[in-house]
Amino acid sequence: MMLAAVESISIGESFALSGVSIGIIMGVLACIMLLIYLMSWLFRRFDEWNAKRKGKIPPVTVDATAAEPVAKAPGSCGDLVLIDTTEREAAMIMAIVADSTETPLNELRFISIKQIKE
Amino acid sequence: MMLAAVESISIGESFALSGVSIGIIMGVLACIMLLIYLMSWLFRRFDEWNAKRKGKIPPVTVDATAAEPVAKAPGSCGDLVLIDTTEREAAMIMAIVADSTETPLNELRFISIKQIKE
Amino acid sequence: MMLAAVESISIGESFALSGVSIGIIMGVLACIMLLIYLMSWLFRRFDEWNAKRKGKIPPVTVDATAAEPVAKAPGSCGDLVLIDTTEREAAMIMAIVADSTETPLNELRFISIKQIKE
Amino acid sequence: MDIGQVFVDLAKDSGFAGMTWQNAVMIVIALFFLFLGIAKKFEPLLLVGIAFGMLLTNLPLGEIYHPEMWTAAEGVNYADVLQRGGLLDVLYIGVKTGLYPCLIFVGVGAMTDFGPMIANPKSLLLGAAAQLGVFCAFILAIVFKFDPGQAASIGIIGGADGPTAIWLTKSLAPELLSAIAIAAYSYMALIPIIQPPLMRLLVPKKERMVKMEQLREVSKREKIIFPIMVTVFTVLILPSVAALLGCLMFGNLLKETGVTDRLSDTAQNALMNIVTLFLGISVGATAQAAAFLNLDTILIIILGLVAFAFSTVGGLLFGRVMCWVTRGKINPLIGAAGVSAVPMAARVAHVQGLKDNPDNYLLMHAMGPNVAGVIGSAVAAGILMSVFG
Amino acid sequence: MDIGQVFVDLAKDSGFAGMTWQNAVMIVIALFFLFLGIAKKFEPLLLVGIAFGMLLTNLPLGEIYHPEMWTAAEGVNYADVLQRGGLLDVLYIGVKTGLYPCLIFVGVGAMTDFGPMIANPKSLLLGAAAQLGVFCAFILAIVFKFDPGQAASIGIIGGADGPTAIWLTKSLAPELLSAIAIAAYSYMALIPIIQPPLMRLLVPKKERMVKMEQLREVSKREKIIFPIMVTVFTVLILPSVAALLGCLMFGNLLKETGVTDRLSDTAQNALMNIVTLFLGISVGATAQAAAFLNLDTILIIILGLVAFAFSTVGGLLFGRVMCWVTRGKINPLIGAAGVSAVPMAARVAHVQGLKDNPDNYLLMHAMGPNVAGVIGSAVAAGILMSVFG
Amino acid sequence: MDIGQVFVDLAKDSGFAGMTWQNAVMIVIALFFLFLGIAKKFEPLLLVGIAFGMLLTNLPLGEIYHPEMWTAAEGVNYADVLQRGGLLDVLYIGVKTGLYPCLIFVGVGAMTDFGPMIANPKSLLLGAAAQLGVFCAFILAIVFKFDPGQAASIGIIGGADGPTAIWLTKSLAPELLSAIAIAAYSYMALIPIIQPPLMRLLVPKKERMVKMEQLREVSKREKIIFPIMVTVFTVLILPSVAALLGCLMFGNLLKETGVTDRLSDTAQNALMNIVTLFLGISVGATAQAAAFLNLDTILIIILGLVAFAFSTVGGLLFGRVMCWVTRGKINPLIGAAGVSAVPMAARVAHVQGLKDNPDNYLLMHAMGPNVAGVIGSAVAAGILMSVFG
Ligand code: NA
Ligand code: NA
Ligand code: NA
Repeated sequence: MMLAAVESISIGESFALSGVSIGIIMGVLACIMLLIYLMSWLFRRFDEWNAKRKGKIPPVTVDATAAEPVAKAPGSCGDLVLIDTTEREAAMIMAIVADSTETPLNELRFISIKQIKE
Repeated sequence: MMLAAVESISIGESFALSGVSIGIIMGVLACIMLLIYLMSWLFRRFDEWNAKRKGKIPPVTVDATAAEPVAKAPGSCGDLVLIDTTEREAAMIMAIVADSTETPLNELRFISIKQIKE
Repeated sequence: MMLAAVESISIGESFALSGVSIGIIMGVLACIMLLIYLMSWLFRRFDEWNAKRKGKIPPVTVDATAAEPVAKAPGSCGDLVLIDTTEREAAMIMAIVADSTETPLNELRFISIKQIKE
Repeated sequence: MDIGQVFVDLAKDSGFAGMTWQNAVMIVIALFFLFLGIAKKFEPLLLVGIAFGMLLTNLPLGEIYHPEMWTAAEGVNYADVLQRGGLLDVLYIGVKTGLYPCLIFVGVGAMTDFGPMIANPKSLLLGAAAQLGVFCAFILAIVFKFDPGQAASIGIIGGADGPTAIWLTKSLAPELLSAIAIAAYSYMALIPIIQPPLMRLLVPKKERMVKMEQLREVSKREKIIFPIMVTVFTVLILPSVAALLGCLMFGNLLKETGVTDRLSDTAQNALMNIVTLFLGISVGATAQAAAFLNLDTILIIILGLVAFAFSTVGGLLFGRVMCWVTRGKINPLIGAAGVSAVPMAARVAHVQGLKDNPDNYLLMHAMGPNVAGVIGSAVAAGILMSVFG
Repeated sequence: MDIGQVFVDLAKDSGFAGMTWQNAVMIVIALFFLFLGIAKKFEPLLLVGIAFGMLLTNLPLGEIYHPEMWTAAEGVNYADVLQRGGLLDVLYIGVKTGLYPCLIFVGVGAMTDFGPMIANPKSLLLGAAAQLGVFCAFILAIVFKFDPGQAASIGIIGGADGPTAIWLTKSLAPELLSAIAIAAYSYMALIPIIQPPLMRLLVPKKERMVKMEQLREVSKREKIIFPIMVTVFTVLILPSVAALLGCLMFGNLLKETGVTDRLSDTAQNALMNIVTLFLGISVGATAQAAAFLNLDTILIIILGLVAFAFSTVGGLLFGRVMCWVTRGKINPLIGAAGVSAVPMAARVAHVQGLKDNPDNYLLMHAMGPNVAGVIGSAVAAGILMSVFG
Repeated sequence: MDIGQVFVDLAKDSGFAGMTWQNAVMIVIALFFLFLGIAKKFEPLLLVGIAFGMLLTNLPLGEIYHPEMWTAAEGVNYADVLQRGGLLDVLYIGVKTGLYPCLIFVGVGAMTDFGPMIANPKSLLLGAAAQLGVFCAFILAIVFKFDPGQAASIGIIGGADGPTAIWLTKSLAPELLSAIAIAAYSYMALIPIIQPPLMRLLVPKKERMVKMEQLREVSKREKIIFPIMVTVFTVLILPSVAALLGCLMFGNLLKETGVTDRLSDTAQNALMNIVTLFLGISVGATAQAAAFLNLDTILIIILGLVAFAFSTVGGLLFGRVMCWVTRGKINPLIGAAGVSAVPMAARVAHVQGLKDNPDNYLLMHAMGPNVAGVIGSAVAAGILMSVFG
């Protein structure tokens, strides 16, 4: 608590403090921006270097990336892959799942619907 | 704490207190009863007045009422509306949902099962 | 806290204490072992006595046992009983349920899938 | 360090050394309640927890609950509870501060449909009449020389409402908490045995056969306004019910708004289960031999039965009055459901009605007094709290 | 015992006796917020709880919340809170210790996808610019003679982030907590009304029609490293944000690892709902007439609107600057999403964009500034906390 | 107010100013554990939380955890913790009072099937023998001049049971809590690397190929009575295990009754996840440089490995004894599962058995000693607690 004892500050001071604060916020977020650019750049270089070293297509590098689903932003509607299933069955399945989870259909994301072969 | 200091009360007093208390309980709940009657009456009048003013069937008035499902008392078994679905499919769907939610079938309530058109 | 005041113990004492402790642990767990044997034996005798008394196959004795499912160790794969359902439908149902509960199929246990008769 | 001494100390510190016959008896009693909860399905969600807490607390020297921390005349020293308390002392904080019963009431509210009561507001009178047993047991407890706070707590068993009983007792007679909680939950499970004979005794067959007319539909707006209205009105009249009734109605409001389903769902499930777990085991912890093994407990068991019986009687007789006043439009059996014990008591009334008249479906009609009984008991508890609390 | 006296006492203790016109007004206000929450769907998960807490706390003599326990100059006496506190005092412990807002931020983190922001890091600048309103409102509040801590708390309404606002206010200006929380949540609900006119006023149609290029895909490893990196860097610069930003990023990490789904799921659901329930009702409890019914509250409502408006303005104008710098690669509308209020503000930007250019899908582009705004507000709160806290 | 001064103050208060090389090293260590948890999947549910807590606590001046509050000679001042404590201090209350490990054990109990152990009670002896490492490490720790409480806490790492280790350590050696918790969880994740070489070294191939006969079915009533029986008997002998073992068995009882599924489900899911979240991050918070960056930690890491190895050895050798006594009816490999680390160790024994004899399915047989090991470790912790606690 820097200003604990300060009972009040003048309007001028409040302007100054606001300016400083906005500057700090802009600065901090700009630094995060740069860090992200740096991170992405490093990963790209690392992948390229990796690809060159192995002389083939860049493989996934970190273990955790293995099961990486295609990164989708929230709200985007995942593509539905139908594997050996008619659209009618898929629709029915979606209706069922929506019903059973009490979720409106448009809030559900299906990655794929696949018929299990006997 | 009205009677904090009271170490004990006589039997007569306990009778009196009980009588008073039952009276209060009966009074409070009777008042709630009257409030409910009043509320229902007001709503009925409001709907009638509304209907008259608009010269048509009373529409739903409060926003919240929009999606109002038919009010059902607990335990009542919702009617199942089948839309473009055979009973056999519906039964199967119910079995699936019951299974997937680990709920005995008789504890599930289905409002409607509808086939999504392709 | 027996040894609260003890700032340190000698290595010899630590050996002795360890020996005593392992002995106690072995003793306690051995006693639990015996208790389990005793419990199982008692139940067996009780069932036999019960069967003899009634002159028929030992019925379930405790109320709680009534709904006793076959005791399965964890990880064992429950047998799937199909009642009036084709395997194809069952497979589809399992796929749906797995999808709707976001559980890999091999982590699901189905007890039975039954077609509800119209 | 003398290893021989460690052995001696471990032996001295073992529970066998600290064992008294009272502990042994309490353990047997705990096992009996486990049996009731598990094999006989007596309100198992709470009784299993209570019985297990009872078991743990009566195994000597476990030090997981310290009754002396909670009964000091100068109040509870919470810093001490957190520093030296055992596991069940820490969990008991939620009982002593009233948190658990109130949170359970949020969940109960979220599970309760007041629709049948709003459709037939006269139900409320039956819910009030079925508090008779509370005061019969209270008077009898005074006769048996219980002090007033204890008598009130014993009486509230007749409310047939576990959280309400715990909420009142933890303030007025904490030393009786386990006995009263056990009596309340056990008798709630025994409703199907206690009520039918009284029904047949007090209500003539002709009245038991009365068919009631279909309830009207209740609109969503009525259901939303109801909990708000009841809270405002009742707390204004009787401020001491604010916590309990406020929570019940808050839960109900979350259920009915239609826009807070997430919260209503959690209140009914995750939150309620967590609190039930904590409540059961910590209430059971209070059942140490010194507090439980005495004549009082037996009296409480007896008076609890009296309370349940007279609440049923109150509901039935007032049902008959209403039957007479309405010229046979109300089946007195639904009055018995006014004891609350939702939805068991309503089902008992329904089943009895069905026996007397095979096409008489009283369930929905009995749900009205049933949920009214919850409000009635909360009001009764509020009065007793404000008089003796 | 004198029964007549009991009657008199009950009457004296009834809420009607303790009723003042201020209570009555507060009850009406609480009902109004219930209406906003339920019928108008203004952030109902919190507003319904806040309004119900407000209702309970203003029904006289309920004694479920004691403001004097929380405002003593020598600090809070928690032993006393536990001993004599009402239900809402006990629940309020989680507000006062900062537990609830932080736990909610764990859940928010677990629900947030920083992907669109990582794909377009320039979003962060928009998220920073949209803190303008925080400081405009702060300066205005100083002009209106609020003391600095109060002014800072009023300003943070412009962060459009409920938990952040509560976290800052419970420390700097607890006496204004309910007014600020209500303003923050209400205006968040009003974003679709507040923002579009400003968008049309400040951004020429040509710029509103700008189509942005498809975002690149963000790899899982970037999403995993992001929360760790941001935590380390930001807390090093500004230690006071550790709790709030740490929790947000912890939740996000749990979501992204792919091996802690259980925890992420609970953080988003059971835990978040429980905390939301407790937070709402206990924040509402602070809204007693003495603290709420005064000119300050009206000023807060006005200044809150100013804060929201100027945050939007800041985001839009900086968006125009970026549009100009990037030669039309950035649609300024997404700047308005920098106020946070996830995902409402992003949707508002999307809808406005769609109106101006029917095949312009800004949603994903607006999500970047939108989630950046959460970080921006947390940083703003951290600065204000370290200056005035 | 001097704005220049504010700048200077913010800079002085920034974490960079407070940074020491120790903090930097700790941050790197935290990142390393995050890597282990996320990329290497080392018990991520706890290790990710611990590592993140470690990160937050070592970013200077964040003030979210105050070690000095927890180590005062005169005990913890909880009023002070609530008033001045940071977020992780507040969450740490649940560690210090033993609440979290006990609640996790309720969940563990609800997830554990003691069936295989009841079917083959000899498993219990293997579960006892596999505590050997606890005492080997204890003796070694005494040799390395740790004080007795610390040595006991280091030893318990060999129990391969996180909650048990945390429960003992928070009482006997809180200053080592983070190192011990990390060692325990990390080595649990390393079981598939630690155990197989010892198996091949100590058990001749012939014995590794032994096929065991099918386990009998265990009835529901046995499964219900088992947790009650074990609680009564064990707590009577060793009262200090009441909390830990009581909770384990309570959870198991909830699972087995068949009438408390709601509670069992919540104990395994919502409750367990919430507590795991809180436990991880608050245990991690104790890992501040002063407490962690010293020779002791390295010794703990080494002794922990010794403990795991010797527990495995104890189980395997006793397995060979039993193999010999039963004339080849018991495969010694299942002895290694006696270390607990459920169900990882059982799976490791199964896989090794399968390698030596492709149609040898040891999984169910290994589950017996595996779950017995949990009881064994709890008993070991109880003894150490009653001797040094
Ligand atoms: Na009742
Ligand atoms: Na913001
Ligand atoms: Na073990």
